[in-house]
Amino acid sequence: MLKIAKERLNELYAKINESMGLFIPVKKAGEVNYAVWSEGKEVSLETLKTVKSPKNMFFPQTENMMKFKQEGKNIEVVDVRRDYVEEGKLFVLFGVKACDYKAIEVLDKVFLAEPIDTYYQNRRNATTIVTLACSRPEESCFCRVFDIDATAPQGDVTTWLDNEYLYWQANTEKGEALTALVKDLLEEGGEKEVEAQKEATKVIIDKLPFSNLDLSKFQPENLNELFEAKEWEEMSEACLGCGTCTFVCPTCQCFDIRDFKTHEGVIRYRCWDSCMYSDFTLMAHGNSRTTQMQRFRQRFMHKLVYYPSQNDGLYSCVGCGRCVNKCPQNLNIVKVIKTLGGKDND
Amino acid sequence: MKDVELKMLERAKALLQSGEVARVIGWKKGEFCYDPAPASFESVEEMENGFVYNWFCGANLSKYLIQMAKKEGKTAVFLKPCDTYSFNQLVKEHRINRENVYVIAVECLAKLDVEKMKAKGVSFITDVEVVDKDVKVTTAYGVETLYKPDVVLSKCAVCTKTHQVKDEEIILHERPEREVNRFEEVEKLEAMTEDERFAFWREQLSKCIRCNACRNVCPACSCVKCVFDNPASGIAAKANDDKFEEQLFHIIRAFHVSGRCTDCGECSRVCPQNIPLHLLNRKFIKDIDTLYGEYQAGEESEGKTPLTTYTEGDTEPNDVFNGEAK
Amino acid sequence: MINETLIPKVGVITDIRKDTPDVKTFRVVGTDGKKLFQHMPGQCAMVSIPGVGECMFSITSSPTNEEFMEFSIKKCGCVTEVLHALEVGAQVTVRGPYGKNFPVEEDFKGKDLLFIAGGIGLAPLRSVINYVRHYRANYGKVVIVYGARSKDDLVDIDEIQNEWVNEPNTEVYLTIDRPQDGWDGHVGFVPAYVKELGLDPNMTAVLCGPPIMIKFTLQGLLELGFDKSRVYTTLELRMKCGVGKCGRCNVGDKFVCKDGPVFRMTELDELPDEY
Amino acid sequence: MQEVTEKKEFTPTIVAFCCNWCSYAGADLAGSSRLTYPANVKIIRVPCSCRVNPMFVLKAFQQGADGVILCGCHPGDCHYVTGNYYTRRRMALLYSFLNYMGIEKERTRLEWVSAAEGARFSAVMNDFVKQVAELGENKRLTDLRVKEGE
Repeated sequence: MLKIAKERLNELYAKINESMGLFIPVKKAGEVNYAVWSEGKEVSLETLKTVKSPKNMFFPQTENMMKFKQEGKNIEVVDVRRDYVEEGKLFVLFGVKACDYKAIEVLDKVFLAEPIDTYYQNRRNATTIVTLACSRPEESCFCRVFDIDATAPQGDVTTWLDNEYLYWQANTEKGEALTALVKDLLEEGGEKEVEAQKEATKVIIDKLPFSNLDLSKFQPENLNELFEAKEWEEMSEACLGCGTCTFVCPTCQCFDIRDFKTHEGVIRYRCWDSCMYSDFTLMAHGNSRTTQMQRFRQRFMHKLVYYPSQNDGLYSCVGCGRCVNKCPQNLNIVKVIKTLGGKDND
Repeated sequence: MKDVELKMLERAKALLQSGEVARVIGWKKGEFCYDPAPASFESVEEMENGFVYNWFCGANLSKYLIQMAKKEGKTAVFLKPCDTYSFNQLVKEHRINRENVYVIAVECLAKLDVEKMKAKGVSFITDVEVVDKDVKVTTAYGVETLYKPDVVLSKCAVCTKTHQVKDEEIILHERPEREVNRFEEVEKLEAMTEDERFAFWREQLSKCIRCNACRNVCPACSCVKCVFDNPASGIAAKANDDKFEEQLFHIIRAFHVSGRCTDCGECSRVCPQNIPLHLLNRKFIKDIDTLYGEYQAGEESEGKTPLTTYTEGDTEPNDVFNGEAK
Repeated sequence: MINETLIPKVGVITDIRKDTPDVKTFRVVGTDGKKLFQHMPGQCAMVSIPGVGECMFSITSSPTNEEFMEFSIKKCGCVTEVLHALEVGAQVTVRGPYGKNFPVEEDFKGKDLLFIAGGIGLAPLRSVINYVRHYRANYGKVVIVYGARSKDDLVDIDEIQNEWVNEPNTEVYLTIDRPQDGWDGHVGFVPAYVKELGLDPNMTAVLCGPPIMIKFTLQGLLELGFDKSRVYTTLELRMKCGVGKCGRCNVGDKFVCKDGPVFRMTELDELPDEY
Repeated sequence: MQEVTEKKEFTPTIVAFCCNWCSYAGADLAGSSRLTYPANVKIIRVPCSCRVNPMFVLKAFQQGADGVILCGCHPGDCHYVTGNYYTRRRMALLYSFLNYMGIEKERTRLEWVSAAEGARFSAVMNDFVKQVAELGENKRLTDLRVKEGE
């Protein structure tokens, strides 16, 4: 175990930034989101939940995929992908919480499945992930339901933060390499403090109101029964059909592909899309989901039933609680789990 | 607040039982004390099991009436003072048939913003109690007292609204009269230089994730198909690919609701990035007040809005900058 | 860097055939004059006009055609409208092939086959029918039932009347919805016609057409004693990526682009009713 | 010194929305009277100044305009009787609002130009072009993607 005094963290960031791009929770206009670090930015590692999740780093909200140059009838396709590893341009994603780290695993199963999404892969391969253990979980957190240990997240490097130090432990080769880069700033020690923090946090996690949600009902064999449940109507009644839950969600991965005409040609880009939007499934000759209830149902069925049945039971929810905090009308996945999940939820 | 809730519950149950209304739109208990959700209740049992009215019922229920009031039978709705303006405006725009709705005006002594409370450092909230100007928050980490004006929804901070429409009212506590200037923040921005204003909005709007929550919650945004969802408009987009689109979306949206926006403040309440969107709409309101005479959308349920009428002596756009709008 | 499936190839339109008032068949080859890629019957490809949009279409031509690919496209939306305005020589972009094909080399082999199509639903079936014709000895009897609104709406009528009907051990039945001058064939809806024909329920059936036609035809087939496990159809939903990542065509635990568009009726029974 | 030269070389792109009945005719008259106005003014003819949706103004900026001017019949002279009165309210609010967002107020203007005012049309355009040229390129309300590759 290594450690660095809290007041020297800026030196650590600067050192990493010398040779790598650093993405870290930064406060801007009152809100904390992951952003590129530079001297003078207000880093906020203490923030439990960034508004947007770090998925933005691998799967940006908008991303140019290719360009088309058109001359007369001829079309030329220009590949704008970048292989960052080959270019020697590497990144560090710093301060990822256990839930968000698990979410990256969920995204990997989509984007790194054949055929591999190279846009995602290029960023993913070039990035070293430094996770940060939680010490002050709040009432909307329920990562334990998904067997995530918020006190000891995985990642290339795991860190813990208390009032005096940031404790540092490399887990992988990438992590060792990063440790070697900043080793002059790190000193030995911290095992006892980290253990104490883990114990204290676990006590809080035990007390969290959602820590014991029962997911037993969400099994592939119950797919049609859950789909037909009459409760969807009532649960989705207040849904505005906005995309807040999907855009703050660390595992939502639906996207749209669109073209933009420039003075020179066409840019084809992809951007996040939301199954909550009315035009998500709209085709020229009809729409397979015409009501907000159907769209609401799709989102939660996908997270709790469809995705797990495609991925060996892995849920596409990590219990980060962002939707619990951010839904304008206070609808969220917890209410769905409680209503449909299983008998132990009462 | 509990006494008000009980009275509301009693009235709603009576209305349902007598068959006067087929459903009641109100708020339903959430998982915590601070997350009630809008809901409709069709029976006394449903009301007893879930109805709630507390310090966190900030959601404006009037927009739900567009759908609900089309259903069979009369719909009763609880409207806070600010919500009644939206209701009137929707009636004016023929989105709601007034005759199908039974309006119960309920008191509101400002609603709390749990995000503002959390920003003050409280987390793991288990209970909230309000005594006068003290908000006593019980958390798993201890008890803290917050100053109420610091943690009310931004729309409530400058509210002087009164019920504009009601079939009956439930008001047990009178709200103290107060003098506030709701344009204070707008004036602050106006007093800045162009560069400062640009920097301010650039920073705020760069947070926008284009979730459309502001649009979808807005009672004035009642178009069946929004221009931003219409591929034929040439500006349909799902995300802000360029900073221009951040500006475009908010400028167009603010313009589309100008003269119709009642300043209900829902846009700012729902924004996941806490962009002060109400400051966009308030600029229009302030300009309209200054240039064309004071106008409050939603005070009446008929008549014209400032942008659908004119006078021959209106200010010239080029002169607006010569201080006439400020 | 490895290839990215989302980046398309450029295709040149070498021929445009007007099949019906609103259906055109486009012949596409690569800029080098060769076929863009190999595929199997039932598979689809993403065709796009940069600046307008990208759409999934089934590949109408048979894989046995080594020279080009064909797409029969009905004019019904933004992209198809612009496609229909294109002329020979125009370039488009194409990526694929996507999706699961008809099990022509597995379940279909040695079987008697029944193809039932309505309107533009013939597009995906043409590919498999021509594939079966090419390897005729591998399959048993072939019965084709094809219906459209009017005789003008029958896609590929020339190929059907001049080639298909002359195949050995092949029966072709055509029908249109309403009587029309110059039509002396059968008149009536496909589902009713199928029942009238009293088809042999031991055949393996492939259905393609508008959802309402599929629903009633299936009913008819079941009444005749067909087994759902030997009835196939294709689904169509909004798609963007074509490889099961963008989430758009998700129904239940399936993605239509990746796990479909070809489905066995018994598979569809397990899916929630949302397609 | 070098900065000054660079500034002088900048020719702004101006989009002028002109009402069919007055201002467009005014532009015509300016042309036939051999009164010049800069070639970088792109005129878009609209049936009435009232046709100009605020979105058109924003779209013009998006596509690379450095200034947008709207010209219509004098108040009271609208071919459709009242169209320009509505325009006046709309644009007063829009221009004020754009400025509130930090967009330079010199980039937007509204002028009433009748069919007989060819000279005035030319003068207005020359003045507006000069005003925008002094301001420089529009960087605040433009879409960087559009200009890519230029």
